[in-house]
Amino acid sequence: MVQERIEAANKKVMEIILNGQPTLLDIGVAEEVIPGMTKITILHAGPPIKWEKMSGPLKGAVIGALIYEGLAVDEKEAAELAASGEISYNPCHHHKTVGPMAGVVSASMPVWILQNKKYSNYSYCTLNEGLGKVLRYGAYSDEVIKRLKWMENLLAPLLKQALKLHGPIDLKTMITQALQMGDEGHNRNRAGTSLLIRELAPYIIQTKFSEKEKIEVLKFIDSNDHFFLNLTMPAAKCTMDAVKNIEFSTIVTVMARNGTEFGIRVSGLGERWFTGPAGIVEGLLFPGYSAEDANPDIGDSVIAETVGIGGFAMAAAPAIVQFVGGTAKDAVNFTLKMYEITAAENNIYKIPALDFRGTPTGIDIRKVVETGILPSINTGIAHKDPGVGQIGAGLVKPPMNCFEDALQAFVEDLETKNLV
Amino acid sequence: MVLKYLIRENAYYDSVTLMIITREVKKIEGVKEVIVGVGTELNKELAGNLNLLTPELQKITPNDFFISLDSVDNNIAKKAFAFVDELLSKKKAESEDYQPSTFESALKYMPDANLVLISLPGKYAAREVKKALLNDKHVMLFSDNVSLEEEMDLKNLAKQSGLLMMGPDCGTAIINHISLAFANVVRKGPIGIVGASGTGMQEVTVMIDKLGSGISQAIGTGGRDLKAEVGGIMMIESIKALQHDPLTEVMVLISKPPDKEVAKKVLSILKEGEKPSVVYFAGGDPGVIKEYGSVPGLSLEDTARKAVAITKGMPTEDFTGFTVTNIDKIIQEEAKKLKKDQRYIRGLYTGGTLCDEAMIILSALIGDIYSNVPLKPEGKLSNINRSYKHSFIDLGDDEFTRGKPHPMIDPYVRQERILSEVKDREVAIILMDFVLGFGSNSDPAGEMIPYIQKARKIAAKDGRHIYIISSVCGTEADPQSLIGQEKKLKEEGVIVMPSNAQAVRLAAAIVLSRRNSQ
Amino acid sequence: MLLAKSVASDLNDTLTSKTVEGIVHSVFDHACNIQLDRNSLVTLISSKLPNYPAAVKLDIAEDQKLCSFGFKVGMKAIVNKDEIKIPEVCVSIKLTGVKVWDSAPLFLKSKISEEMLCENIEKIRKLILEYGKTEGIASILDGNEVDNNYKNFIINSVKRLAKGISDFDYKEITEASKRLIGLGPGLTPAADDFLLGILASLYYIGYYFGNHLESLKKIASFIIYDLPGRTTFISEIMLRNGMKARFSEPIRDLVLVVTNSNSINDECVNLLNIGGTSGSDCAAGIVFGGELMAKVKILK
Amino acid sequence: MTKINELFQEKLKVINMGLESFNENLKKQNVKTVQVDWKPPARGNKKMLSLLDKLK
Repeated sequence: MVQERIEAANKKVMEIILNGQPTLLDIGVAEEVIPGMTKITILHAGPPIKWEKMSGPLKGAVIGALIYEGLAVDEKEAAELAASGEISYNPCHHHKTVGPMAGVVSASMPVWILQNKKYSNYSYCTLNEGLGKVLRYGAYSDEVIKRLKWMENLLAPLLKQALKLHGPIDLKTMITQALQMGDEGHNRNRAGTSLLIRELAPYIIQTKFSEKEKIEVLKFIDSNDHFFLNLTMPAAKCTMDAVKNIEFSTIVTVMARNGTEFGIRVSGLGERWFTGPAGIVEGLLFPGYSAEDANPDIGDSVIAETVGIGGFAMAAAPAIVQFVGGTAKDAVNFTLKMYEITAAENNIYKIPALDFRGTPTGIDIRKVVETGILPSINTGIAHKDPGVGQIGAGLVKPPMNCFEDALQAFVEDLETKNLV
Repeated sequence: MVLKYLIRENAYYDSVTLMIITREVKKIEGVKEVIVGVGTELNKELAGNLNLLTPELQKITPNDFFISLDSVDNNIAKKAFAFVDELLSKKKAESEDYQPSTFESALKYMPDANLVLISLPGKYAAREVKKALLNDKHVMLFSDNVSLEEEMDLKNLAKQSGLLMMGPDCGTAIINHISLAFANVVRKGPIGIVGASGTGMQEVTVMIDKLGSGISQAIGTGGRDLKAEVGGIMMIESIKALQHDPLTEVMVLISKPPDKEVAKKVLSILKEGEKPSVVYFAGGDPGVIKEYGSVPGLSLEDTARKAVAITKGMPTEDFTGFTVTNIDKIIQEEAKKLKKDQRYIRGLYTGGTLCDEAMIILSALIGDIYSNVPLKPEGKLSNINRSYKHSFIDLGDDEFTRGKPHPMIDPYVRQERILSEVKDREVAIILMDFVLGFGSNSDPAGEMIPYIQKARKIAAKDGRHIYIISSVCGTEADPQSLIGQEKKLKEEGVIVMPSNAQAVRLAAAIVLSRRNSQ
Repeated sequence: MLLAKSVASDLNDTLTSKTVEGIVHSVFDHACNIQLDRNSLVTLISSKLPNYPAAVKLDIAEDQKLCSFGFKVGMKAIVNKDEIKIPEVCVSIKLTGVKVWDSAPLFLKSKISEEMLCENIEKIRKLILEYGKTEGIASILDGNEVDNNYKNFIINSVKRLAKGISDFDYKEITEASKRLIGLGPGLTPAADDFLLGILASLYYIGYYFGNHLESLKKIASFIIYDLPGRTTFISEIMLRNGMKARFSEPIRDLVLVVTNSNSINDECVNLLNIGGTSGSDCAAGIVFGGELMAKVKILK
Repeated sequence: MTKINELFQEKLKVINMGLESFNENLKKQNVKTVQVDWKPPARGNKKMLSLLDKLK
């Protein structure tokens, strides 16, 4: 009996996920558009965490955000404020938001505004800052703050105008195309970024900004292959939020890490987090860094895998198989393995190397626990000290206990309902 | 200037590879000149002209490959050779096929699979067998440690669905001429076999092949099928299938002595089918077999001979002798070489049914036999690691294999055992089986030979001569090749008999001849 | 368990009703040589390769490589006219009823003019220098002096060989070819491929000019007179077959069109694509031998 | 005709669960196979297995 209920619920969930229509609408200011956002709110990646427990990159990003907001003048003051209890820390996921790496969002930051057209729910994400010393890796030096200000004052207003001229952008189609051009949507975003520039360039030209400013903006986007990641993520978020509380479903709706803990949420269990220690990413480190420099797994970007791309679409991105230490065939096998723990094959996201088979979509906690196969996540590696930045990229797996605990909670929930 | 060379004997590379090597090595900074090729006279002469010849290179033949290079220093040469090595040994990464994680997932990759071969740990096996049967797949269950209850459930389920469920503990089957798990490569032919024992089926199929005939199918049932509880479910279903199989003309059944009622049931079904049949119930009563119109087999070899005789329309005569000529002379001469104390035979077997067969034949000829798997309870060895009088050890029995590979795969246990047996002054003969075929060790004879030599030395130190008598259960088409294995043994002075039964009889004859002469 | 697509007709002599043992001599992606004794060989080739003497073409997928069957150097092979078995890897190749590829020479009455023939040879020369691989000895055709160790080493011997053939001087021929056999890298050294090309021209273009097969055969046997021990086993067999006017499909196709057609492009490119430098070296031999025969015409 | 007799008419196609050497041997005989990369369900965790069973 209970099995049929679960299957029916999961079927419904998968329908909603596959029917999702993530669409880019606009750019706004966090405080004005993100629900529940205040001047003293700091959103961060992953499950809830206290200041004391935060890892280096997340602490650095918080300090940077406080300086950026003018709530503190320097690191020392910011750190004191951060620890004072006056700041309200909240997971992005509690605010329809997602953020890469540290994922820090503060009141005056510009954010992308997306909507799942099919189910009318919204999602938000900051604009990608580029590579090197950036806030999302915990850097807070003057140049970081300066760039954030530039983004607030030029990048965001200009793109907002261009978007207005262009009208809403169907991101699902764009992600689909990117997957067929060698992106997997998490560690490789070069195709997606290119597609976005191609779409927006004619409208950027038409904005009322100066030639020099337009060039600056286009160059900025062009210099950063991951620019599109900050659109893939909220696209996944608004797709998954549409199923965030469907009774009896065993499908994972959120996976996220805060640099200390990895957490998941399951559709049938609503907004509860199931957490375990964040893992160490295995992969290629940039020259000059060793495994000891690496921070545990961090960021909301794993929402990509939750919706069936990223590591799950590894077979689409042979260009980055060296991150998983192997051949194109290894990449294919990575993706094939994920079909073992997912509920459906994507109807839109397809992989050329697998004869356009849909990506494995919808992680079922029952299958994860039964097979012992954990989701494979593609991700960047942050330096453990604030402000150093990205030191590599590779592959990580969530801790098994998240899924086991969730399964136990799921059964207990059914027990209280006298269903098992 | 440093002159360095590299020689690979009997190595051949295609010219594409060599072209790339020449081109790439020349590109290395500091390499002055290089020559790559096979060691023909002219290539060596050319090397000489280029000042790239060394005395060592002078000696190579056209079957050898060489590279010689002149570089500014040792490091450059080292670097160049490391690079050549890499180019030559570059294996195209054998891309591994995807392996699905569960039976359900495997089904997606092969929905039209018709057989599932399961060798998982016993406690998990039943669950997977059930899934396979429910999905309409035939099953061969190699695993043991499956409970009798589970076996009954699974076999009943299989019977209801009309499916084969071979096992648990089914080590051998040949279905549609494909060897499954441990089985030999034997000819196609008119004889269909149903067997409850692995090496028993191997010996019979091999003997049939040696006699120039072949088999249609060889279906394993697992050792417990003919127990009262299971009631011969799979044997009966398999007999029925072979009775309907147009390619099967003669049927052969192999099993330990079954439960009496089950035996009657099985034999009566065999009778109904009207195909001629030979039945070997190891050590069982031949009377009941005859009663139901089947021909009883006296040994595995005899069973095979009778089955082949039937296919040729010849009379089925009991065979209890030798096919080797001059056997009496051998027996007498060999017996003379034994010392006064040397009285006993020690059987070191990897095949359980072969060990059983040996004890059955031998106990009728020379009396009590001790074993870890005795025919009668009083023959049980108190310590399985220490032989006593005539002892026969089934080294594949649970007590020896717990946590270790089967001796048909890893000969370690037998290697050790032969050394301890030979220290016993009363030992005259050591009997061994060598089982070939898929699944078995790739060179069972070769693995034993160093230990046979050691054993011989130990005995020789004591002034004793030890007889080692063996039979090789295999065919020329087996991966290990029968002739090669037999040759290796013969070269070591091991007496190789054409069947286990004959090997056992020879051992008995030598011991008896010695007894009589004293 | 495996089927053959075709079997070279010359294997009739090698594979008889008597079962003999051989060993795997060498294994490549698309070919596996089985040595039977000092003088005979069976080559298993994938369906991708053209037919050639002593070869059994297997009926396997085009891209399936022979190493995928697990063949390893030194494995035992058991062969007779019905079957080739490599028991260690459980491969058995059935030969009964398989199509025979006739490796015997195919001399056709030609209709093309001498002029056309010379033009054809000239075309091949150009194709080799343009598309061929000249790391072997094919560059001998370009007339330049230095630049290639092999070329410098053989240039005099080649000239001597030419003179020997035109003078029908068997001593000169054997001496010169002795200075060529076995030179160069690879399983079939470059100069051997070159000699094979010369043999092909000798027979086919020699036949065009009306030479007696007997005298052509005589020259051929002089060319390989001092063969044993001078080169690799595989190459030795190849040259022996060449002496009997048995050539692989692409070589035979090319010399046939040279003497019978005005379009030689496809056949020439096919040959150039064989092996690393083998095809180019052999084609160079065809050009060299062709020019020589066109000059000498009738051997005295 | 029973399913067993039908099997005798077909080409063997095998799903192999367990010893990979069996799979290799089948491949050597040109049998189409799928090897299952089998692990004990729920990594052998009895508590998890009982939870999973409750959902069935």
